[in-house]
Amino acid sequence: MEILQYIFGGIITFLLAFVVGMTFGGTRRKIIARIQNRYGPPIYQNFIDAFKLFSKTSAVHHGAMHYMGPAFLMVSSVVSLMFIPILRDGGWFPNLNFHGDLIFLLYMMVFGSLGMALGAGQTGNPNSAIGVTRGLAQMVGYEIPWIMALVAMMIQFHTTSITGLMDVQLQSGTWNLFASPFAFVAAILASLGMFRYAPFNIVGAPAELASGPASENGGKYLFTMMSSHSVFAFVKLTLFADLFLGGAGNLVELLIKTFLLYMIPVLYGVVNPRYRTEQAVRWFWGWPTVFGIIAIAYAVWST
Amino acid sequence: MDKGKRFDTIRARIKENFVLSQDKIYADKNRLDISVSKQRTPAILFFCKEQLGFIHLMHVGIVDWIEDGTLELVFMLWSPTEKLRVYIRTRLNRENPVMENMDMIWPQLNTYEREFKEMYGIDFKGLIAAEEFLLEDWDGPPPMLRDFDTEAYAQEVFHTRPGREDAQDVREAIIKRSQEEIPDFAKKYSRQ
Amino acid sequence: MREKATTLYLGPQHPGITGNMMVRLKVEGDTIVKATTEVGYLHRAFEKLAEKRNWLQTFTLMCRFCVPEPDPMEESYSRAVEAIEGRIVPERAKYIRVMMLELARIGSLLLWHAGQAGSTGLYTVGQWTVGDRNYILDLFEELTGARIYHMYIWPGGVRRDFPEGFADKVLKTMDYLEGRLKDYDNLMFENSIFQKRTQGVGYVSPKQIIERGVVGPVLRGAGIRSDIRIDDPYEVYDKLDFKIPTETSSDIWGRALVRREELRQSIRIIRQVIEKMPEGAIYNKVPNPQKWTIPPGDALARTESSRGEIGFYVVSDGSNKPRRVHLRGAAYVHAMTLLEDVLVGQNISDVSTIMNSLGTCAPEIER
Amino acid sequence: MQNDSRSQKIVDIIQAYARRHSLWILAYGTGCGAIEIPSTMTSRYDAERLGVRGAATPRQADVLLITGYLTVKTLKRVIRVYEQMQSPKYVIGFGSCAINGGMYWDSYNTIKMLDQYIPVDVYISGCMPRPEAVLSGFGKLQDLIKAGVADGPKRYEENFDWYRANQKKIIKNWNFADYNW
Repeated sequence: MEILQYIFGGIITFLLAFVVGMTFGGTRRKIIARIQNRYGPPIYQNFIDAFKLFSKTSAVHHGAMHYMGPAFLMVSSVVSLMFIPILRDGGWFPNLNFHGDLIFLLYMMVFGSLGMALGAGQTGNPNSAIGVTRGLAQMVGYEIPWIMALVAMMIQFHTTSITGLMDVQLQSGTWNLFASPFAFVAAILASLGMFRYAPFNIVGAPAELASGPASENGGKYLFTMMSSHSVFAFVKLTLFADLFLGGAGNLVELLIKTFLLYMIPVLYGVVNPRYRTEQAVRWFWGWPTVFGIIAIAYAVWST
Repeated sequence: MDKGKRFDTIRARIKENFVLSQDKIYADKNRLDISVSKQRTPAILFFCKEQLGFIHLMHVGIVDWIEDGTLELVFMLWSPTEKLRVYIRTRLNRENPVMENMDMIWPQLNTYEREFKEMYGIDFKGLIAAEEFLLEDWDGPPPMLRDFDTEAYAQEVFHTRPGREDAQDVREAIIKRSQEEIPDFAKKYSRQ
Repeated sequence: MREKATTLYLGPQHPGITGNMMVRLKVEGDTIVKATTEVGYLHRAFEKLAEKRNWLQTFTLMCRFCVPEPDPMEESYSRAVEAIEGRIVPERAKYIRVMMLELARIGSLLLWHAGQAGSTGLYTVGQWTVGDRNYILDLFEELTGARIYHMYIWPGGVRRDFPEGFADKVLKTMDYLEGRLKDYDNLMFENSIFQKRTQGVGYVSPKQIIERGVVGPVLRGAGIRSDIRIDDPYEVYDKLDFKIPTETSSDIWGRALVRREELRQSIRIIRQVIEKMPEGAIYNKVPNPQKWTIPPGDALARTESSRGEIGFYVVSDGSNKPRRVHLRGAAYVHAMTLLEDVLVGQNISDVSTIMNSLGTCAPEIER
Repeated sequence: MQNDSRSQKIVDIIQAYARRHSLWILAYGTGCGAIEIPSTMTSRYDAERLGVRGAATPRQADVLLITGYLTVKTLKRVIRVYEQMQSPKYVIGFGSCAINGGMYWDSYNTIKMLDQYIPVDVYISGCMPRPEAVLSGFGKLQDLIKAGVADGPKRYEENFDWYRANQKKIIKNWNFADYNW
């Protein structure tokens, strides 16, 4: 019976992530429109777009890897989702966590991009290929502060499990945001790159590369990419809420916390142009990495 | 110093070095017109650019004088320091237009030469550029020559939407088709 | 060790290209080793069609050469025709023309803000400026009846006088725009990332300037104070007080600053024009267009558009149709030989930014 | 399944709703009409509230806007782009020069009738069409999608030989991939 619970819970988790991710995306479009003096599309616009993309024909293909690219992306998103504790006490959301799942997650979050890289490479479109190399370069940039932040947390609290980190916050009564502020800053700065909004939207930069790795993907491929991006956004936001804001006791708390976290990259992105690739990497190896080093030093010092 | 005198000195300096077939100063239009043979054109352009300070090539005009059987090239130069214009005119034989490549004087001439080659069929000796500039897979005569009839070509090649025949009498056609009255204000423009 | 060069086709269908043209790039890694401009996607043979039209019919073709800023085209053609014919333009018409040209410059510069910021990924500026550009187009619409193609400045003067209360509306719009300029500064020019993206990129050397016939803001961005409005004044520009901004860095940033200041100067000019505008006739009437012949002759009229100098070479053979109308736009060199030169050694991220900065306008090349 | 046709009907209704409220236009300014597209997309007219937004590549786009005249050279690219787009796809002809050649009626390098070469769903007249006209054109396209008559790809497939013959008449050097979807 446990396995059935896991399966149903998994489906519910996925649906929740999909709906929340899509709605956040729609809200982002609305907010951006309002900043740009426009009325903006309805908040549910992303659902319409997704359904339309799903109902388009996808008659073109460029070989097996082209099919697999978006699928890799989706698998990576869903698997990461399964290892994130949605709520503090589980409820009907399954949680496949184990000791060391934070390290596993680090790998899992990269996996999708690598799969997409293979898929985009096969399309033969030079824009895709260049977009992929840019994406990997940028990943090298933001992974360093991100890993540093997580390592600092691991050192500080002697655990490599997400639930362990959440328990620490519950027991001590303070959020890790205050317990290890430098790790939080480093992680948030790295998250700007993870979300790939401006100034770090160098992968699919429209004025430079059409839409980068997605150039040859229309219809159902684009639908898969779009929904996996939405799910992945939810994964990242929930992970941040779990690690630094003490997790969430109920869904409303979760939505508020994740939405506030989501606004950081969104609002920073609206008013900024795009970096060049090497500028982006240099930026990540600047202050975010410095904060990461400080975070590790602070962690070592405080234990 | 007034413009007429400055033009006189410029003309004198050019005449020291070159034989001009014709020259005229239009002081009111702020310009000096010089006609030269096509063999001397590159040299005189170079002289004007390097010696007289006419460093800015404003425009290269080309006119098809089909009655005389010539193509006229007009190089319009501008001196930013003296704020004067010099027009250098040269005529090519329309039947077999050949000219020397001049894009080492001003590299921007390269674009002009490509265009003239395609549109007027002028053969610039030594021009290095892609074969096609504006037209793709064009197999007719150079289209900007005056004896190329664009309307006949368009009628022959393209589908035209029927309905343009009555364009001469739009109001009458509308009345016939829809029995609408011509509004009062429009009546005075009607052909009836 | 040399990497194998990839060919990258930027355009004609590409969100980053300025208009319908193509740049073929040979790329090694992220660096461009060779760039070739390919045009011809917009060749409509205007100059051929003009052979079949009479002088006034030709005038409706002329404004369609370059769509962001059609008024300098009308102005150049009209002035060339007037120069051949010796037609005198009433004083009030001259002031109205200057106002139109400056309004067109503002509209075009606002569009340039959108392009320059949008090519670096800052879309908010584009949304704001293009939105504000509508106020300029509203003025055009009230005065001429059309938003984009006005066909307003025609040989002999202008087509209509001001409607009632129009001057106040212009001044009010200028006040509004001046207030908005601070917002653009905050978002665009004071943004450190925008500065990083533009400074030192797209350098045009002094040698290229002479050889390629560079004009307009690109020339002024290289520190050369050159502007047709001052050098070869037309209409009433010699009676107006305005500055020609220059910068010395000769990169995208320098040109951006030049254009930023030009927007302010244009607002200043419009205020002066409204103030100084005399009463009187606006139009020196031409005869029946079918019978309107112009004596033989030729003229080149140059006008300073927001991209730089544009010249119309008009030749008349004494008939009621022009013998030859020949346009030379700024983009004729900027987008061809100069762009091909400047792009070499640049990063592919910057192609669109450089093209916007040089003011490439494909229809001007192809006509 | 028993009620297959009924469930299909529901799916069709949702599909038509999604398709008409999510029109992604291809970023290809083929002519001078492209100048009014920025105005249409920005604050005063804001087409995004109707679900209209730009798409960067043909594979992702639904609507091909032919903004004005098409020269022969561009026509070749437009056909190629149109064939790369995934159905359902729609074409909006924009401006009088797309309808009947407009002021370029005797030009040797522009086509006069767009619907001879690719199937057109909506024409917007004017030179330039104002942003209001563009929005109304999109509204018309939405109505056509709702009525189920915006079936460009079907018409293209059915009259494929006729379209190809017209295209080949103008485009002399024919080096296209086959249209097989």
